[in-house]
Amino acid sequence: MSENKKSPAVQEKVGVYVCHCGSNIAGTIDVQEVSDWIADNPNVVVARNYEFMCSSTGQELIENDIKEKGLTRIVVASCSPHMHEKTFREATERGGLNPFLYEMANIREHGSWATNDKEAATIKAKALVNAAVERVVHHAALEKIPVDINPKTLIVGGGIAGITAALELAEAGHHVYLVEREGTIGGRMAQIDKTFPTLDCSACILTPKMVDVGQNDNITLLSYSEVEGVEGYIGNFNITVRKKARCVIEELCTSCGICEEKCPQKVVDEDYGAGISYRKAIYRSFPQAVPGYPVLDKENCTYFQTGKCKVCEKVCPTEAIDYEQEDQLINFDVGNIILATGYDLFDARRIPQYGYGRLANVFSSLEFERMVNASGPTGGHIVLRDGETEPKSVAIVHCVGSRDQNYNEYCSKVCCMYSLKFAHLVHEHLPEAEVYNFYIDMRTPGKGYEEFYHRLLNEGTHFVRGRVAEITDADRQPGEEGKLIVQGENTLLGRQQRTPVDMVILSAGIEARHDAEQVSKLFKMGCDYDGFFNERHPKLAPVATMTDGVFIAGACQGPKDIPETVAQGAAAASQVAKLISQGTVMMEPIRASIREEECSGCRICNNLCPYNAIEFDEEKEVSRVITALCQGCGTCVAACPSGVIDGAHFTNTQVMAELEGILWDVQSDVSAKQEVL
Amino acid sequence: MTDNGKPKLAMYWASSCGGCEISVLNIHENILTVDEVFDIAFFPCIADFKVKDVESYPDGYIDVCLFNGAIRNSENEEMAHLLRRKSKVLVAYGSCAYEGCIPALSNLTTKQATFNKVYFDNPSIDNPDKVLPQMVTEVPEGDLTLPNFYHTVKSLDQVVDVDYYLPGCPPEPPQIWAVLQVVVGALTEGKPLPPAGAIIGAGTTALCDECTREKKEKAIKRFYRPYEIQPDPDQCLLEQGIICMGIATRSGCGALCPTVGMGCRGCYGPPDGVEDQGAKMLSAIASVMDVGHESMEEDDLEEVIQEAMDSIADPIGTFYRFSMSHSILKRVKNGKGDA
Amino acid sequence: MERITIDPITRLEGHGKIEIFLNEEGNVKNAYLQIPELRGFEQFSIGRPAEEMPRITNRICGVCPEAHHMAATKALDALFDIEPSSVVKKLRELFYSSFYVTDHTVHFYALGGPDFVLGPDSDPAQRNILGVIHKVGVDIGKQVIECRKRNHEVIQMLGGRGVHPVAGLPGGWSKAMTPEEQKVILEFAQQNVEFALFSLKLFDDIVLANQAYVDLIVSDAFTHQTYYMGMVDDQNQVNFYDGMIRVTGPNGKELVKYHAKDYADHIAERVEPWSYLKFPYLKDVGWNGFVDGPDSGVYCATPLSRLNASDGMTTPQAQEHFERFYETLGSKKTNGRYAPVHHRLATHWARLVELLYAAERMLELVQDPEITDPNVRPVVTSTPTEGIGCVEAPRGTLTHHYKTDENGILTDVNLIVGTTNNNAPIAMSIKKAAEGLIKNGEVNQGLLNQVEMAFRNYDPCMSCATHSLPGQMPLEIQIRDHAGNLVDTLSQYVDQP
Amino acid sequence: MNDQFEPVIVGFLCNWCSYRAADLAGTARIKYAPNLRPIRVMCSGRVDPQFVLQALRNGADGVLIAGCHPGECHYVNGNIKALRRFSLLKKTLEQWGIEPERVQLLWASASEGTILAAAVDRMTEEVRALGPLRWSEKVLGEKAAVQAALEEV
Repeated sequence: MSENKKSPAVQEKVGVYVCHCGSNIAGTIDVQEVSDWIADNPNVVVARNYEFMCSSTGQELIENDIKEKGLTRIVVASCSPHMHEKTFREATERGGLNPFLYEMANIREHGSWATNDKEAATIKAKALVNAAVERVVHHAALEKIPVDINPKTLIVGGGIAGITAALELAEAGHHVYLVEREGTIGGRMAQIDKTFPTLDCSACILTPKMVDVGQNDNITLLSYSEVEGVEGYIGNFNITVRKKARCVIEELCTSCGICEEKCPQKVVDEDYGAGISYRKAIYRSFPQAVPGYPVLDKENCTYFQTGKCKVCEKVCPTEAIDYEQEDQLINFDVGNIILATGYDLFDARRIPQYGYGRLANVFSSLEFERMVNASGPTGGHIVLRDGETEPKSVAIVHCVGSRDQNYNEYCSKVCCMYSLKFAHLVHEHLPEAEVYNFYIDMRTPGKGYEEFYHRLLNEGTHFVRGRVAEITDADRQPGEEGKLIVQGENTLLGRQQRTPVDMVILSAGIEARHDAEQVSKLFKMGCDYDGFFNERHPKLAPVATMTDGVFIAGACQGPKDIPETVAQGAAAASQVAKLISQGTVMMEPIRASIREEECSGCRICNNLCPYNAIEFDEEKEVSRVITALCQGCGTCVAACPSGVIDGAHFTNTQVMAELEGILWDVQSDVSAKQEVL
Repeated sequence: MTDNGKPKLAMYWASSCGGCEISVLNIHENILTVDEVFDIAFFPCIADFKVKDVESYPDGYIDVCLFNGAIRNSENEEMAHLLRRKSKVLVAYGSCAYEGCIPALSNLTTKQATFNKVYFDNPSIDNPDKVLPQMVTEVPEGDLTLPNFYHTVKSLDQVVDVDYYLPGCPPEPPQIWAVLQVVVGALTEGKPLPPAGAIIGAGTTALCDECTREKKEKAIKRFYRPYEIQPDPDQCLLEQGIICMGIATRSGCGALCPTVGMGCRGCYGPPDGVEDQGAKMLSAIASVMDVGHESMEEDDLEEVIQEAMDSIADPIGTFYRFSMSHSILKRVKNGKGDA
Repeated sequence: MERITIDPITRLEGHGKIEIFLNEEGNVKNAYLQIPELRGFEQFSIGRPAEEMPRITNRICGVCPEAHHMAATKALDALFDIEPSSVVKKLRELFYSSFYVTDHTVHFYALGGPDFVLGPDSDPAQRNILGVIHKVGVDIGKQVIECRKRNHEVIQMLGGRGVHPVAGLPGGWSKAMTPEEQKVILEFAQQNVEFALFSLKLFDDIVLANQAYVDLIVSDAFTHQTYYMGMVDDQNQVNFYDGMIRVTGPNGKELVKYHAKDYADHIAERVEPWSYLKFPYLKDVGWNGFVDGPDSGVYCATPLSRLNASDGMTTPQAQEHFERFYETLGSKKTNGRYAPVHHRLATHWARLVELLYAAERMLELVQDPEITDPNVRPVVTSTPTEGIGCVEAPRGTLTHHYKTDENGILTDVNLIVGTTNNNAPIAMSIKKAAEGLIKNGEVNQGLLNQVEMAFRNYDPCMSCATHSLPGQMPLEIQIRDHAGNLVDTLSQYVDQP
Repeated sequence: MNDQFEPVIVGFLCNWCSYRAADLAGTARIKYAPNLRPIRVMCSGRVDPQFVLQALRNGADGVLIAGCHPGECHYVNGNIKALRRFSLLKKTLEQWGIEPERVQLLWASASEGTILAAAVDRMTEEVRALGPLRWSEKVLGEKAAVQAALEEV
């Protein structure tokens, strides 16, 4: 019969334990009064109050009463369930009861600590305790749900975070599918010349790891690929990946590079080359690319555009070129997923007054990274757009797009440090040049970071404190002709300042990937305001997400430098390794379930579930909950117009009973029959 | 009265429209069978017993009483008590007795407002002396009395205990006939009756179970009044933005209204799992309205959602069209229903 | 003073209660008809979307929900200022005609019939539908049931539901008629015509062939000279679905002919403290209390009234019987119109003439070439304001009047329901019948049924409650002495049916 | 307590944000009106309108539904469904004749103890100003009927 209508008050033997918590509770609430009062509730057989219920003696009270008085339900009135629910569930279990036959009344955080009015606090405490008693009577014994874990893992993103995680797991002997959108792994780190503060060569430390990935038998590397489908749940995900056609037969390609060399079509390299260098129509982003075989860029390939050319086919010694090649859909199962999708760089064009894209010699940080890189277009020489003139003065502007109400309020965390690195590199390459760093606050938390800052102070960098208002080529006074004038307030001197320079570098901030939201939908997890993926807990679960079996690592969760990113990659890997070694996980039984025989198949609930945990059985024309996918939010329970979805541990009956109990003092004595005149 | 051993049947109407009696007539030739099997003990439609006769019966004399109509005034309530006393099995027959039905829409307004509208404030009234009907009127020849018109319309089970509920406005003849056969089976062959308090002559699931329209996942941008669009003849009306109470309504009628392109209004009451039909209908359709996204600014979010909800013309009068008396709140705080 | 209470308490919902007061000599001093029922649709409909009214107001009456459904739907046409297409009008009228057939059939055979078929003085235990069946034969009873059955089938087919239809929309109808349905309905319509002719024949054989009945019909106890109201087409011929409202006087002259939207200029309603039901009268004449004659605004809206107010019927066979009706009752024809018949009991006969008209009309419409046109649900974009819808319900002219805000939410509702029109005449008829029968405190058994007949010929539908199958107002008269002690009880009830 | 009217407000607090906000308010010893009686639900999306009506029916003078800010729901968008329902519920409550101040929706993240406390104080005063609701006596009870009778002309 109706799950809503209150079931006849089943006679249960409830034990109620009111905690003093020293004076934390007892100082405000008359605990004696409360326990005496609740003792009169027909379902209550024992009501005690005790100094510290969470103490071992307190817990033993519960265990003994269950054994000796045959209690069937337990209520503890103490602190927040987020504090001690686990504690008392375990005590209940030790006593021999199912842990879910227990309910907590939060009379400390929500009671004694929230008011000084003792009388009111005591009335409220009675309400909360009574509510817990009325509720617990309707509790059902619940068992946690075991789920087997498939030992394979999907890692999305081949940057340093993904690479680290992949190697950690692979070296532990677990199979990994590493999916990378671009033609090669390496990510942002591969674009960087030197890393702060140690200034060791980025490529030198990254490429060995890339090679390891390429060679590890436990890693299936799917480059130039994107995840298209994610079905299933922790331990049992089914993944569909689109392997885009690169028009190169990987089995045949020897990565000799002749095709790339002979290809007549030059293309501006917008991605890896930050738009200041060229590549061919068939290319590898950089010589050390992993995998080594190139990608044919159809938009720019002469053959695909005009039907003529086919040079690459002709020159390929192993006939590895295949113009007819088509996208492949690859399907496989994994038990866990690590997302390491990285970040986008803030596009400085969005700040017109900084003139990027309009004033030739305003450079983005990435452009500069590529320029100073020995393997970059200028072979590491720092020159103006004309490609030859060396700047005599360089301004480096911090916080471009960061810490700014108009763009991103947050601090991108790495800009100060790489700006200092830039300053250092300018000094190194152009000892004569003047370098100005325009900063708001200098943020250098991290091992050796502050020291690096001091090093720069000694290298003669001019540090100007204040946000740059405008960068212009409109000269007003002598010495400004032909220069870029960086204008802004020097907050230390407290005056407006115009600084004429030859070159400006904008230290752009870090932003979430433009498609982060679609990705989060695909993997059924949440994004925060700024589009970065939500971690399960900001302190205690930084790489887990609300979706069991899905983890995040690196800058996709928020701005990070390389060390943190690597740490998270490893952390995510160890979380996954833990699950793999457990073999199975026990999931909270707080889940929804549909009474199929009563389901009308109206399909209201079908697309309410953010985890796609509700499927529709076309045969029977009823909806069904995939228990392991369900996270227990209860949205479908509240929505079901037939009331045939039960939310375990939060059933309508339980909540309605709680309501009845919590309003004990304002319930009307007018019975339904006499009430309506 | 003589007793020929046949089971005693009574059917009575309180505040109703007579449609329930018509629904019984609409079992057509089967009405003759009913006349054979049962001994009519009280049935304004078929026999001429009077309340006096009923009063003279011993308690529990009537085997089955089909009580239809809501409790609108003091006389309705007196009759409910009398028939409860005299009947072994009392059935709340039809939506009025079960849950208030259309008469209970009166709980959206007040007795005062009703009198005011009917007797003072309407285009054709001629009542210069502001005369109102009185419970007792002294005419030259003596006193004339009228029953007390209640402030709030009640369902039968709000004044007496009810054994079974037979929903529908009115119940559909095939269902009635099915129920009568069960009763006959129980009375003549001792077959078991349904458990006390059961809802009989209807399904347990929601109407969609019976509706032949094609149902997909629901994502509704806005709602339309039935005259604003020409609905697709085969697709679920709700999905097309036409309010249909089918999702929150007990099956049993055969989805008659949706079949002719009109949304269900819920006359069979809520399905088993639901206490308050209106609240559940509200919850369901609000949930599937495809407006507002978590990435929006909070103010814009509230605005677009409110806008979409405003496309629902009269939530309370639609969602509680038949179930007002059985709703959790039962009536509006004085006179706000027409707000 | 003695007091007689005729309280068909078994008709609680909207039932009529009759109080008769006798003077010292035991003659009738006064009689009151009380309607102790009110449901307040006019008030609780406010705030509802106007388009819901066809589905709300049909709950006023479960016996003639089709009438309310139709009046409400027509009010929506006016409210949204949209003229229904001809196919929509035809579909609605076809639906409505089928309803008329079943409704008039039930009344004649179940309510009015027994009085004549079995006679006013026959054993009350027999004087019901079953008695009729025994008297005229089971197969006829089956025919009556069949007639109801097939027409309710049509009502469900076209209206969506057998009771409380739902298909009405502003300017439209939610469901078109399929060719398959047309075939079925055609057959039904033919059967209806045969059945109507058969019923008229039956009336001839059993009633008109019996001089006693004819005398009773024309007797003074059952005669009132009042105004008559009915809906007529542009030829002044009877129409149930649409037309102008025509009112003719006791002398047969047309008092006024107005468009339904002007009803408030011609009709006003009185309130009496001893009844929940209001008493309408003709403004053009004025209210002079419960009296008849040309100076009293009391009017009557029944099958008899509709015939009296019209010049004839549009269908051939119905027209024949129309003429026969007046000729037989000795009405003179002057410049194209018959003088009105004032004998209330003739209403039963008039009802059968209407039955035939409805059946013939149904047959015409179902054969109409465009009747199966699927385009019956127009999209309405106009802004609603105010609308009045009117049809002839079997029990009298039915008027729905709505006002809304620009969103079509009702702000004002007024309803003048069929039977309400006849509230005053019914009270008068009862009093007259009582006066004619109660002499010097002597109350005989015949009084009961004859007072009842005075009541019943109106086929009163106070919420249709008195519209019962065997058609008996279960009456009881308690005679009390001055002290109010019960000295005698007369009841027409018997212990077993 | 003194004799001023103390409204009873039922609060449906989501497990992840607003319930923790209330925990935080307590931990931070922020004092606020003791009139709120919290009920924990996993998500504001679990709040069935039947709960709200039942709370009012059972004698509550007000109901507060509190959840995570849009975009921060731990179940992605349960709070959006809560908002949708609340918007329609608001329309309906107006028709029930229940003042909007009596049923309110609040976004409070786990870190917004002060915001939650302030909202409870504010709502308590608003409901206090409206006076008791106490549905079964004042609307359905005999008093109500007598009141209605008195209103008659």
